[in-house]
Amino acid sequence: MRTISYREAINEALAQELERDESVIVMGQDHPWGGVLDVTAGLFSRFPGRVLDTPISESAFVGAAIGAATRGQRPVAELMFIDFMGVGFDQIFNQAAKFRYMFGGNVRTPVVIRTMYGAGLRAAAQHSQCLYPVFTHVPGLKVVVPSSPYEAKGLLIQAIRDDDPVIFCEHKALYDTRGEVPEDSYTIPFGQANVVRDGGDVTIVAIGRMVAMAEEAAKELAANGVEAAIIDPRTTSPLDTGTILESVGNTGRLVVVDEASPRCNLATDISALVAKEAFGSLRAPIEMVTPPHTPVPFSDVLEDLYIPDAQKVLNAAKAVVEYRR
Amino acid sequence: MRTISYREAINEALAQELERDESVIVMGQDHPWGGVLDVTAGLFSRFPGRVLDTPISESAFVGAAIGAATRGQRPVAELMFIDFMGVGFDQIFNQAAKFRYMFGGNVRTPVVIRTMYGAGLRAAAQHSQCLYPVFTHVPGLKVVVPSSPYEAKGLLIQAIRDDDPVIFCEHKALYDTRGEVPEDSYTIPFGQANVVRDGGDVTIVAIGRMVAMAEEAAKELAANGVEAAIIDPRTTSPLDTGTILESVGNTGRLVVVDEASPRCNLATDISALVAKEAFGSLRAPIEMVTPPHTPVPFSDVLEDLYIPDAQKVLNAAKAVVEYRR
Amino acid sequence: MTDTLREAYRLMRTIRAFEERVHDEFATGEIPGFVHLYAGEEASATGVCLHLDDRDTIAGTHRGHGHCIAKGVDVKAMMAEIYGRKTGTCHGKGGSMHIADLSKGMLGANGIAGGGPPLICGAALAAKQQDTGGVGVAFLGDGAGNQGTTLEALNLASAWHLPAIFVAEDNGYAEATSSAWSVASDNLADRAAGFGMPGVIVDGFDFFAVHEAAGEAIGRAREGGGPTLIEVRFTRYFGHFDADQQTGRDGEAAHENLDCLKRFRARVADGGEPAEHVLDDIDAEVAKLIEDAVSEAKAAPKPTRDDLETDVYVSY
Amino acid sequence: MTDTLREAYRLMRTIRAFEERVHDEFATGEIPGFVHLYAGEEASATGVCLHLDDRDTIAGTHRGHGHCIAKGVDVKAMMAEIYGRKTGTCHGKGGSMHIADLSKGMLGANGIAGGGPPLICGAALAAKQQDTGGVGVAFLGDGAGNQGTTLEALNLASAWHLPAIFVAEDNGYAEATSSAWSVASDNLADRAAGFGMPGVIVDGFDFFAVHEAAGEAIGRAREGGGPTLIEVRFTRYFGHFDADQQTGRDGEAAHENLDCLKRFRARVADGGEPAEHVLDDIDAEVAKLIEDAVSEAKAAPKPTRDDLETDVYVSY
Ligand SMILES: Cc1ncc(C[n+]2csc(CCOP(=O)(O)OP(=O)(O)O)c2C)c(N)n1
Ligand SMILES: Cc1ncc(C[n+]2csc(CCOP(=O)(O)OP(=O)(O)O)c2C)c(N)n1
Ligand SMILES: [Mg+2]
Ligand SMILES: [Mg+2]
Repeated sequence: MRTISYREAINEALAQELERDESVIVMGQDHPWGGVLDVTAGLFSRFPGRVLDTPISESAFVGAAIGAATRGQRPVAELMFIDFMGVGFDQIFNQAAKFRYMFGGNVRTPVVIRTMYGAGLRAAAQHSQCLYPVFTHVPGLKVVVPSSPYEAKGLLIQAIRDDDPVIFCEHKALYDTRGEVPEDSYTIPFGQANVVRDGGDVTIVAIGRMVAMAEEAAKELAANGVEAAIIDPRTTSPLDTGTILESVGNTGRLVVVDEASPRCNLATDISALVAKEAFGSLRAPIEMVTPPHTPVPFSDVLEDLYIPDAQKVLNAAKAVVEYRR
Repeated sequence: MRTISYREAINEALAQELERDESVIVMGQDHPWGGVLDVTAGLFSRFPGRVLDTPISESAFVGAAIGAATRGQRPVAELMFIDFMGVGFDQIFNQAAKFRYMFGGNVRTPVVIRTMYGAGLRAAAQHSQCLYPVFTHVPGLKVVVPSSPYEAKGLLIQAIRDDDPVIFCEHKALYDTRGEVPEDSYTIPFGQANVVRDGGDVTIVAIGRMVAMAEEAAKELAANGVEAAIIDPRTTSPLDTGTILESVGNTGRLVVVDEASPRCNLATDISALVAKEAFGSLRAPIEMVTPPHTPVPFSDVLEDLYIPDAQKVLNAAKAVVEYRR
Repeated sequence: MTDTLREAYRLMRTIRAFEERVHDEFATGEIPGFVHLYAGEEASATGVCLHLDDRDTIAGTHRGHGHCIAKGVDVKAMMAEIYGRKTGTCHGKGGSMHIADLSKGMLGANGIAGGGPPLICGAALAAKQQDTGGVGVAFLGDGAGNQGTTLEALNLASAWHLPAIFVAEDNGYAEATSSAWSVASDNLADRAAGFGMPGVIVDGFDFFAVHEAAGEAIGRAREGGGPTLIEVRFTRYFGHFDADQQTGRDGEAAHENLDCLKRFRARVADGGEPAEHVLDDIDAEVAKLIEDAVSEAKAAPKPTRDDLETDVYVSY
Repeated sequence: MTDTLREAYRLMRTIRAFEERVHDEFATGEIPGFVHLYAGEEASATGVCLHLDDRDTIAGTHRGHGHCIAKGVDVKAMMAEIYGRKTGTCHGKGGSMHIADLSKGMLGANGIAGGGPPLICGAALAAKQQDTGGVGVAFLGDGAGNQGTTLEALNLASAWHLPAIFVAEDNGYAEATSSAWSVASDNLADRAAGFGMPGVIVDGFDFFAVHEAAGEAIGRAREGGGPTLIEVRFTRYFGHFDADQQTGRDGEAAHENLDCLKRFRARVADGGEPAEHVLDDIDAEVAKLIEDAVSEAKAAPKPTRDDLETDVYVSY
């Protein structure tokens, strides 16, 4: 199969949906010029009038996407960096997320908010955050964190066709990652984890870019005779709890790898789920591999220390595998 | 000792600090008239020029409080409802929270953001949220959730004297709750949990207003011969992990009661902590008592079902106490 | 025109009667939560919404009952919603501050000051994309006129050249804080120029003035002429939320002299149409409607445990 | 005055030389992350900051090197910061977009468009509370002029009657989006009236024009006359961030004709003071300073594992 980048996969998903469904519109800063990292390149001229530039007014244009979604459009708005949520969050969490419940079910808000997250580009504290735990916390939102080009395309097409508000979190350090992606349109359903790797000794749940770290660690583990199952939830809300619990049922051991800040994040969320629902099968403490409780540092030395890497995943996996009461 | 309300305790803390320290200033909507629920009553006329009214411009005035904090003031700004964070969050999490780290330690930002949280007043989806998990997630913020008038006064005075940005979360359904409060000024250090009740059979960690629910449940449990320890963390960031782990070390059983939405909240955070650090002593699944993953409903019937209550805490505690592998 | 006038009177009277009754009922303690009453401001919602039809969308404020009624939301379902009943517009899940009916083009009252204007940019954008000739109208208070979401929306509406109208209802206060202080310019309408759109000021007790200004703005928007900011001025009747300290209530005198219904009656008496007895009949019909709305609401079932976790998502 | 002119030239030359060198060094790949260059806009930061002293606070933008230098932040420490070194202004934790030095009254460059204006309301408030006669100055780009945080701050500064100055640097673009499109009014300064303050427009390549307008606004603010919005206009030299597609670069011609340094030299040549050789000496001093700054930065140690978790809180 042909190989394309994560960036191209997203661009293709947008193009195919713009093509397929007239109600899809796309908006964001600099969109006539492909946006800040070229993700929407070419769409502006290819779909006249349906790809909109916006002022630096996140509340207004994200809110506009939401309002338009209630009136028959399927807007895809880009919050350039997820770090900018602070100037547009009300429209997302108090409006879009709550409409359906507050209005007694009498509305659909099929809006997608695409946004870049994650560390690794030396972009420092205000341009490197994960923050998907904040969106996951909010009832009424769906949250997608694709780990590969294949996931990115299928999940974005699903997001656009989905009738609920979706936060679509793209890791900026993955844009150049390449992978096999079908040319035809396809969807990946929400709430269905991908079992990246099977294994009976330890379960590693990893989010977004962390899936790659887990895979690297798993290779190393396998070389040492330890077979790790790797689960990529793909969507953090809804979360495929069944697949996680089933795997822990087999392995009795869990490591959760989350690039987000450590307090009240997905690592704690998934640990807590397992500590409640699969306690009987647990044979070791649940390890969490996360960054420290600090902002993201600028310096390359510090940022490299900050981000969870394969070595840290490996250490955590070893610790739970070797654990004896 | 004299008995005053939670509202009065907060008012008194503000008044005493305004009196003691010239650099303290207080601001918020309607402050000349005591603010929306009379919490700041009387301060405007008693401290001329130091209690400021604000327009409905949360980014601007919360940001101003933060800016003033870097320039020698100790501002206390009121975000009337915590639900309004969506229109002022950037200044809190990207500015105040990150200054010290981004600037290499060369700044202090002693700002307090007082804010009302919680359900129970039939105020519906946009005026009843907890959201302290979101602030707890952010490195650089301290988060305080006082459960009683005594805690409210001592923690607020500490917050004002503290050199870091503090989010001070007042439960709106507690304002009329009365309790013993010393007249003199005192502080309660951050990161020190209050052991509300000792007990060797099960540990219940409860946040804010949920402490009262836990106490009710504990009475019932005691009547049945089960002694519950109740831990009120008082601050969710920093979190007193030692007291929690020690208690679970004794009881081997944990219930966490959190009024916040269930995903990536404090219940998951504390569960995960224990599943990692005290796995060896755990003798039962960790139960979490939280609302469902829905916005807060308006109808009294639904809101009462939504909020965790003593009965639910009791059921959870019974389940973990009766658990057999 | 007589039809329009009859309809105008009926809407204003319905809003007034609805709000006065909610005021009384709230005092009994049976209505949960908070209610913010629109009484006194009827001419604004009515004068604007009479120009609107199915293509158009409005967003209300926390003081939203009037906007809903003027846009045609069912009055009985509204009352049931305020009582938190299953028969309510939102099945009891929203309450006074969140009444919405998308099928009527009402995108919701809003608990967030400044919540509506961005959304209405979206409704206007949808109308433009679908080429329906529809418009979006955002109502907002003077206090909400200082919220960044509102100010951004004004600029976006101009930049995108949207068929959007912003109706700033300046009743003199945001809670107890006066707009004379909080709005740093003399008038909210002065902000329009900074966002590249016309700004006009009208007397909010004068239905005819509002109706005319709104007609012009909406007409221009429908024809592709872009957004307008209309500042509607009045004095608040009741306190901020019902049963509060009534700060901002400028005395009974205001009630006497500054009343869109009285002014309307005086004005149409001069013209002779609609006849007084027609208006009296409307009063009676409305009184009955409100009476029925309250008794039906009180008799209606409340939601049950089964309703708690539904309607969060379309699918999950 | 000659002193002021010498200082003005020195600052502008320092900024220019700093930015041109960062541009070259960035191309080598040794500087991590992104840099946004202020070259071409020197007259703005310089013309404003020359009026400021220790009582005063400024907030910069993502394009913040010039603001820092003009407010007296140590150039060598800045360069080290851009290289992510432990000797940097922020010990390598902040980087180009977060250089700050509170001891110099520099409250930080800012990665958030519109991040600074609210903060500067606070700095101005503190100066007012402490009665120091100090002012706060927020720099912002044309794009950031559409951000709600900025617009709210304008209103708050007026409502509180703060000694605050908002310097809107309109370089024609926000990334690739033109201000002619994104700012719906003709000029950002047109927004001032809607927030109850004076608004003026000055030529950003003319140090003297900026200096005069800023002097007036800052003087008024110090005397309790409230805030001002100053729009400073220029054409951008480089692309948005260094090494991008260079959209918005209006050709080499702009560089030739629209240059505050060249204009400054031409103007003072007419007056005879400072003499040309004095300016040439400054050029040489600055060149050496920048050379040293770069070599010291490159030689400086990087932070280590011990630095990762420090400086999050004062105490925790
Ligand atoms: C963002 C936000 N801040 C504060 C509030 C609390 N609040 C509710 S209504 C209100 C006053 C609104 O004043 P105005 O916009 O003039 O409307 P009015 O009540 O006068 O109709 C305030 C401050 C809110 N709902 N939303
Ligand atoms: C709230 C926010 N939205 C978007 C961005 C991304 N961004 C960084 S700089 C920039 C353009 C800023 O334009 P302008 O304010 O005119 O400043 P200039 O770069 O021209 O100096 C944008 C959109 C941001 N940093 N913050
Ligand atoms: Mg008002
Ligand atoms: Mg610009």
